[in-house]
Amino acid sequence: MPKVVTDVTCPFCGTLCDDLEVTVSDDNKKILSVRNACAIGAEKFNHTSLPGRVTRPRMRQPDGTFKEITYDEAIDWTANMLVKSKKTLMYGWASTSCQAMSVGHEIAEKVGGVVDNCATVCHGSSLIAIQDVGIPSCTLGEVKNRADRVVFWGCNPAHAHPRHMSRYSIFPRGFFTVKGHKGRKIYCVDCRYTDTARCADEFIQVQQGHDYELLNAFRTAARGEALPDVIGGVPKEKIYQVVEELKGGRFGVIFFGMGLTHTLGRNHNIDIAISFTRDMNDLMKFSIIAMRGHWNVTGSGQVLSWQYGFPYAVDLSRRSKARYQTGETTSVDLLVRNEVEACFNIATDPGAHFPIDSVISMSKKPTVTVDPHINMSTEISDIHIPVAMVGVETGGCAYRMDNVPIETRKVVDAPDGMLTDVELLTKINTRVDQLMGAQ
Amino acid sequence: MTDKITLNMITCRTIKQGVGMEAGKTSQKYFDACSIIEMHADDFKKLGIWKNTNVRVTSSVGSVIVKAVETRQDLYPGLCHIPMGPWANRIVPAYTYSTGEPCFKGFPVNVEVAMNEPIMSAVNVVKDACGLLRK
Amino acid sequence: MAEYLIKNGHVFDPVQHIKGDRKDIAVKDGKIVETSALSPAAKQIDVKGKSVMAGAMEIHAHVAGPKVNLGRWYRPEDKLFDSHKTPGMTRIEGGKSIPTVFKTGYEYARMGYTFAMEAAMPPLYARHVHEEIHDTPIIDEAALPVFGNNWFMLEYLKNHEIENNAAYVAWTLNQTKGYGIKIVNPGGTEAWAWGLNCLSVNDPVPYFDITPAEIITGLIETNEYLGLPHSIHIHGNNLGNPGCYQTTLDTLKLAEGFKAKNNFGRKQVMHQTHLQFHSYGGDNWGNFESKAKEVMDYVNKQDNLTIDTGNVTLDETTTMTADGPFEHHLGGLNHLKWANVDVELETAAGVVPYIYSPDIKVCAIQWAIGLELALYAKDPMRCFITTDHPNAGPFTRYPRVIKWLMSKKARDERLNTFKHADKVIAATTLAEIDREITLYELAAMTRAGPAASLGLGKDYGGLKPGMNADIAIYNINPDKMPSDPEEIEKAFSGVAYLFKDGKICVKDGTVVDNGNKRTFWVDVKVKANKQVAHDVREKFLKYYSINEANYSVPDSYAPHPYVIAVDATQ
Amino acid sequence: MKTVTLTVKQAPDLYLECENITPDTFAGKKADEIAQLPAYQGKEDTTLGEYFTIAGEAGATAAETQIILKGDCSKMKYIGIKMTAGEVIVNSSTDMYTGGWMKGGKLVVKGDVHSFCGLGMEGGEFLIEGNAGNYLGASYRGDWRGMQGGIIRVKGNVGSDVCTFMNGGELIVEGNADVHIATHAEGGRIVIKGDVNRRVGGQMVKGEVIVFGKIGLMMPGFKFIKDVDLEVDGTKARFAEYIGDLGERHPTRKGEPVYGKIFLKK
Repeated sequence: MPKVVTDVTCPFCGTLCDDLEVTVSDDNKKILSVRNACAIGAEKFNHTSLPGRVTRPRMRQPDGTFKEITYDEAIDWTANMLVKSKKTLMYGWASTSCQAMSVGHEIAEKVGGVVDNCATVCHGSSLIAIQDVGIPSCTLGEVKNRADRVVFWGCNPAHAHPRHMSRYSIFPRGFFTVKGHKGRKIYCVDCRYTDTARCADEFIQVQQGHDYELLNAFRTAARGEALPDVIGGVPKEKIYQVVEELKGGRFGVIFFGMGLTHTLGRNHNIDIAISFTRDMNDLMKFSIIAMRGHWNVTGSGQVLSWQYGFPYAVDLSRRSKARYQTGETTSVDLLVRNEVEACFNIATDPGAHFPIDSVISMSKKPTVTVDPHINMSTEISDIHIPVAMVGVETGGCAYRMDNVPIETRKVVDAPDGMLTDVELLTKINTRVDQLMGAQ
Repeated sequence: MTDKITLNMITCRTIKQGVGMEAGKTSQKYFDACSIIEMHADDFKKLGIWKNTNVRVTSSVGSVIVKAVETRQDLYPGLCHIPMGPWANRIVPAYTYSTGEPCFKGFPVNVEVAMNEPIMSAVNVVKDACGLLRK
Repeated sequence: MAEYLIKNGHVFDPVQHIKGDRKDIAVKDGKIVETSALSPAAKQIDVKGKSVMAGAMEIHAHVAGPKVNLGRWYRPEDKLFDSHKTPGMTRIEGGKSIPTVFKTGYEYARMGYTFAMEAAMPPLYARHVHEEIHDTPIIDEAALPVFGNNWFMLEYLKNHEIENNAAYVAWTLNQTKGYGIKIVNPGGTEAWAWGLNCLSVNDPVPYFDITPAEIITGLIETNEYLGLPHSIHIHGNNLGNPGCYQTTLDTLKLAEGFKAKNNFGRKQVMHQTHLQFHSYGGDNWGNFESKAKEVMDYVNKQDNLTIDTGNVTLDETTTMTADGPFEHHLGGLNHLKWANVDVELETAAGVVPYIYSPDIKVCAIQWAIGLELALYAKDPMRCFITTDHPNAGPFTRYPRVIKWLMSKKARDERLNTFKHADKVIAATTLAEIDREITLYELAAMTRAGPAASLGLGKDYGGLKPGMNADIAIYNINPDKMPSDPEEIEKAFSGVAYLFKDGKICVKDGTVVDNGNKRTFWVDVKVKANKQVAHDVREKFLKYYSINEANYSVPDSYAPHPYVIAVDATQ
Repeated sequence: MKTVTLTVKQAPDLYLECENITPDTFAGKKADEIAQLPAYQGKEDTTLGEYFTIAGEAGATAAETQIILKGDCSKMKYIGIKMTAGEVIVNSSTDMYTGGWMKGGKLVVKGDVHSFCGLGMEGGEFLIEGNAGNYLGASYRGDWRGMQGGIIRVKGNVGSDVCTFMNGGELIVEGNADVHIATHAEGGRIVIKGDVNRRVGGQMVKGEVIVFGKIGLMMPGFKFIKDVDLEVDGTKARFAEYIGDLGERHPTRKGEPVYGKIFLKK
């Protein structure tokens, strides 16, 4: 008799939808169907039962092929690598539970690791900006219940956060927003006419790489100062018009994404967007929210912060102190500068998502990748250790893009004999203790 | 009409890329979603090619063969897009301006026709660059 | 479990009215016992010439949760050159004004603290608060959910539905593993969701058509209806503004006529927190002055009130509060980075770094006010020492605050060397106060008092046989009080011994055991209430951004709970 | 003044953390004591003696101590950090944090310096004969206290984010600069003899930026006021004066708002 698991949290993006209904076979082994999820979320749940899943650790052979090894062999090899290396990049963490992160940090503190998460190539710029100028923000429920001016700047939820617009930002009816979409004015600022732009009342096409100038113009216009005729491809009349319309609202919100974090200026683009938001709070209520990508990258930032005080790129290599400097202790810089001796990847795929020069650097170092599935990183690693999928085959805490903590649920059993991240890391930690005790 | 044009490259998420990623990095879905370059119709004309033609995209750090396609998410002429993934990252400069964040969006690339050159699989794009590909 | 006989120490215990007499303390199975109950195997520890007190209890600090952590990570500069690890069993510690969880636990323990109350838990973020509490070593902790701007409460109290409000509070305490009722800027924070505020107890709350006064009295009634261990714990309206002491008196007066009803020995119905921020006179920063005397005169004669001080320590620190509009105001004054988070249906929070400079008149006056409050307190069992960590200064400065309170010489030295000493002296009464807090009074202000106010007086805050064996032993000899005040600060910075649940966790200022930290929370039983159950379901369906089933904090987040059961069904 | 000479004997596998190479730490020490000073490479705790041959001895105080570094120091971090007096001369390039939080004395690097050099500098003189990386004279992440005082001179080019959150002191760049100059500045003076890419004075509250070459694109928040004649670093010339950032808050002096200024050579 198949059973339905309700209130399931989706382990894909930072929207962390928690209303999924998953039907599983009575033996708890197979997912039969998924309701309420977006196309990507559904695919993630279906992935568990795809053929050809690797269920045991594999070690790369001299001829480039992989040979199955036992978990114990993999754990021993990994522990030895960590203990030997003077400085190890321990990257990823965005697709695992906060509980697993804690164990990982304990290991890093012993072996002198640099713990970095996906923010480093995603919203790291946003975190830097917040460190420079703070951030007036709110939970997504506030947007649903109050927002009447919504700006999507350099983000494309229609593709990256598919249910964001229906759950929080454009369509839902809330306590003070009974008219739903009709009661809101939606703006989209982007260099492309994205599918999100299609949902907006107003599309402002900015020349790629000119967001900083355009936001500076928004701030200048908000203070009633003069502007040049065209800024970043946008005529000044349009800027004055939009600023006035925004001021006409009661509760405004800016959602921004990698269109700002990845382009020229990086953190400065967000910094000035936050400064604009701060300005607007002298006139009305205004918030700004980063569209965080991985479902638990925010959680990694939270755990690192309460344990060490920094949200990512935490350098524990001295073992006596925690340090942080983006541009120095961030993964891409560490790899390109060859400032680490070994790499430990977990719950993300730098091989696919890092620029090639840093991937090449990684491929030349002892590397272990922990991931439920084969990916680009596993293929350039010395060892691939498969684990149960967090949020599907095991539970744990996760943090939404607005930092709201939500529990992910176990809906099916992992293939027989597979370890969870927590179990694996705990075993590696124990082995590290043995090896270091022996020294 | 010319055999090589210089464009401004951005690499972004797409829903197909997301679905493909969850279907598996070695899946056909992922290959189809990410081994492409989206360009404006005018740039197709400039290059004198039809859509779905293979092109070589070259940046300061390397080059990659992808399939040129049109997109409903309109770009302006001179702007092009490869969905984030191994093909895009084969040409993304790693320079971070000391922020940790590489140049994923906004770097110059040359695009030239490569009609008969094959597109590598995701794994091979990476292995090839790392010198791990056994030819 | 090990037995100990702590011999020859000078014991200070308001619970038993012991004022420094030489007395032996016996410890067995985590409890304090009669010396006769010890077996011959008991370890003997001679603490001759030292002072023995119960473990200190922090009644109000921001040590765990979303805004604390935001303060941590958005201030990397707070850790610059301030991250270290002491060899041994401890983890890396860091953070000057907002220590990491590891440093938080260790520092409290080194100073002789065994309990800390997280002062503001947004229910929606309860899981986060408990994750941090879980990772904080040694000390016991609890957290107060904020209710003063909560939509359920606003709607129930608008119609004076105490029973429904009580059922909702009980449900929330249970869902969030919370300890009691915290109120921050009642109504003002909901107003802030529209960029507005409530600056007096009579300003109407936008849309909800209720006043702060009605919220406060309604929550007092709710609290006593349920008979919770702690009274309502309030940070009132109009915090931090010149002339705010009037609003403070208006707020305190609301407690008149209410009697405490509970089975925990608690006598008060209202705890007014960080009173320093609420005791300002004048009507601008120019004529800003102390009204500590006026406020304490009222507190002294109203014995259904307790207060804590919120002492300014004159450091660079990080302010953080659920008083969203205040932080916006502060960010406008010092132009430093302003962070704000509005939390759907419940509350908000703001964070802004702040430098209390001895060269700035207002900061120096704030420093004096905090000390005046404690020195004017007639009943040390109703006045507790805090820094509203990290708002008025980091809790790690308690030894310094204690030095100023115990030594007129020390505080006069400080007072007279301010850049604007004359103006500061003119705007305060500190210079005229000769009182020096005694070790016995200190034990009341930091142990027995807070314990009683939290309804924990039966087991905590004293050294009576049967009580929990949380014991702090300091290198300070009441018979030979040091002439150099710095010696006082030194003595309270690192205990000679800290016993937690009968285990030695700190010895000579060094952490030797991570103890077995526990999470305190209050489990209230109320009559089944269909109305509230319906309202909860409806608000989650329509207005919350997460499902009701994903709201509660699972038991795994508090693996070592100390659950206080309250039966309010009668 | 006494001189200590450090000659690199082996290059570190990774990067060497040399926060102890400052006149303040060396003061009063003999060569063998200096050789015992800790240096770090990841979790490897080592000593300066492992990586340098050390000759000569330090003076009694920092002010009486001169340090000369020979050999390739391009993988050495933190040289001259927090120095308050004395002299450090590096005959090669150096890595990150060179001269960070410097308070006094003189620091000369004959080659290039990497990023985060002169971070939060409070005083003293810092001369870079080659090029400088990013965040020169800026603040540490999250801090609003960038360069406070002292002078930095760069003979070559500088990278991006130069003097972010600058509050005082002076930076002179004889070559070109990349993006984001004087962002969030609330004081201080920056002179750039060459060209600047873009984004000069974004979110600037107070302070001066003087550019001899071209600015790729002027921020929309800056407004032309008038032409002025100035003498800058020995050159007399006519400059166009701009005020801004008009999108940013500004303090007032005697009721008049105070702006950041850009002077662009005509």
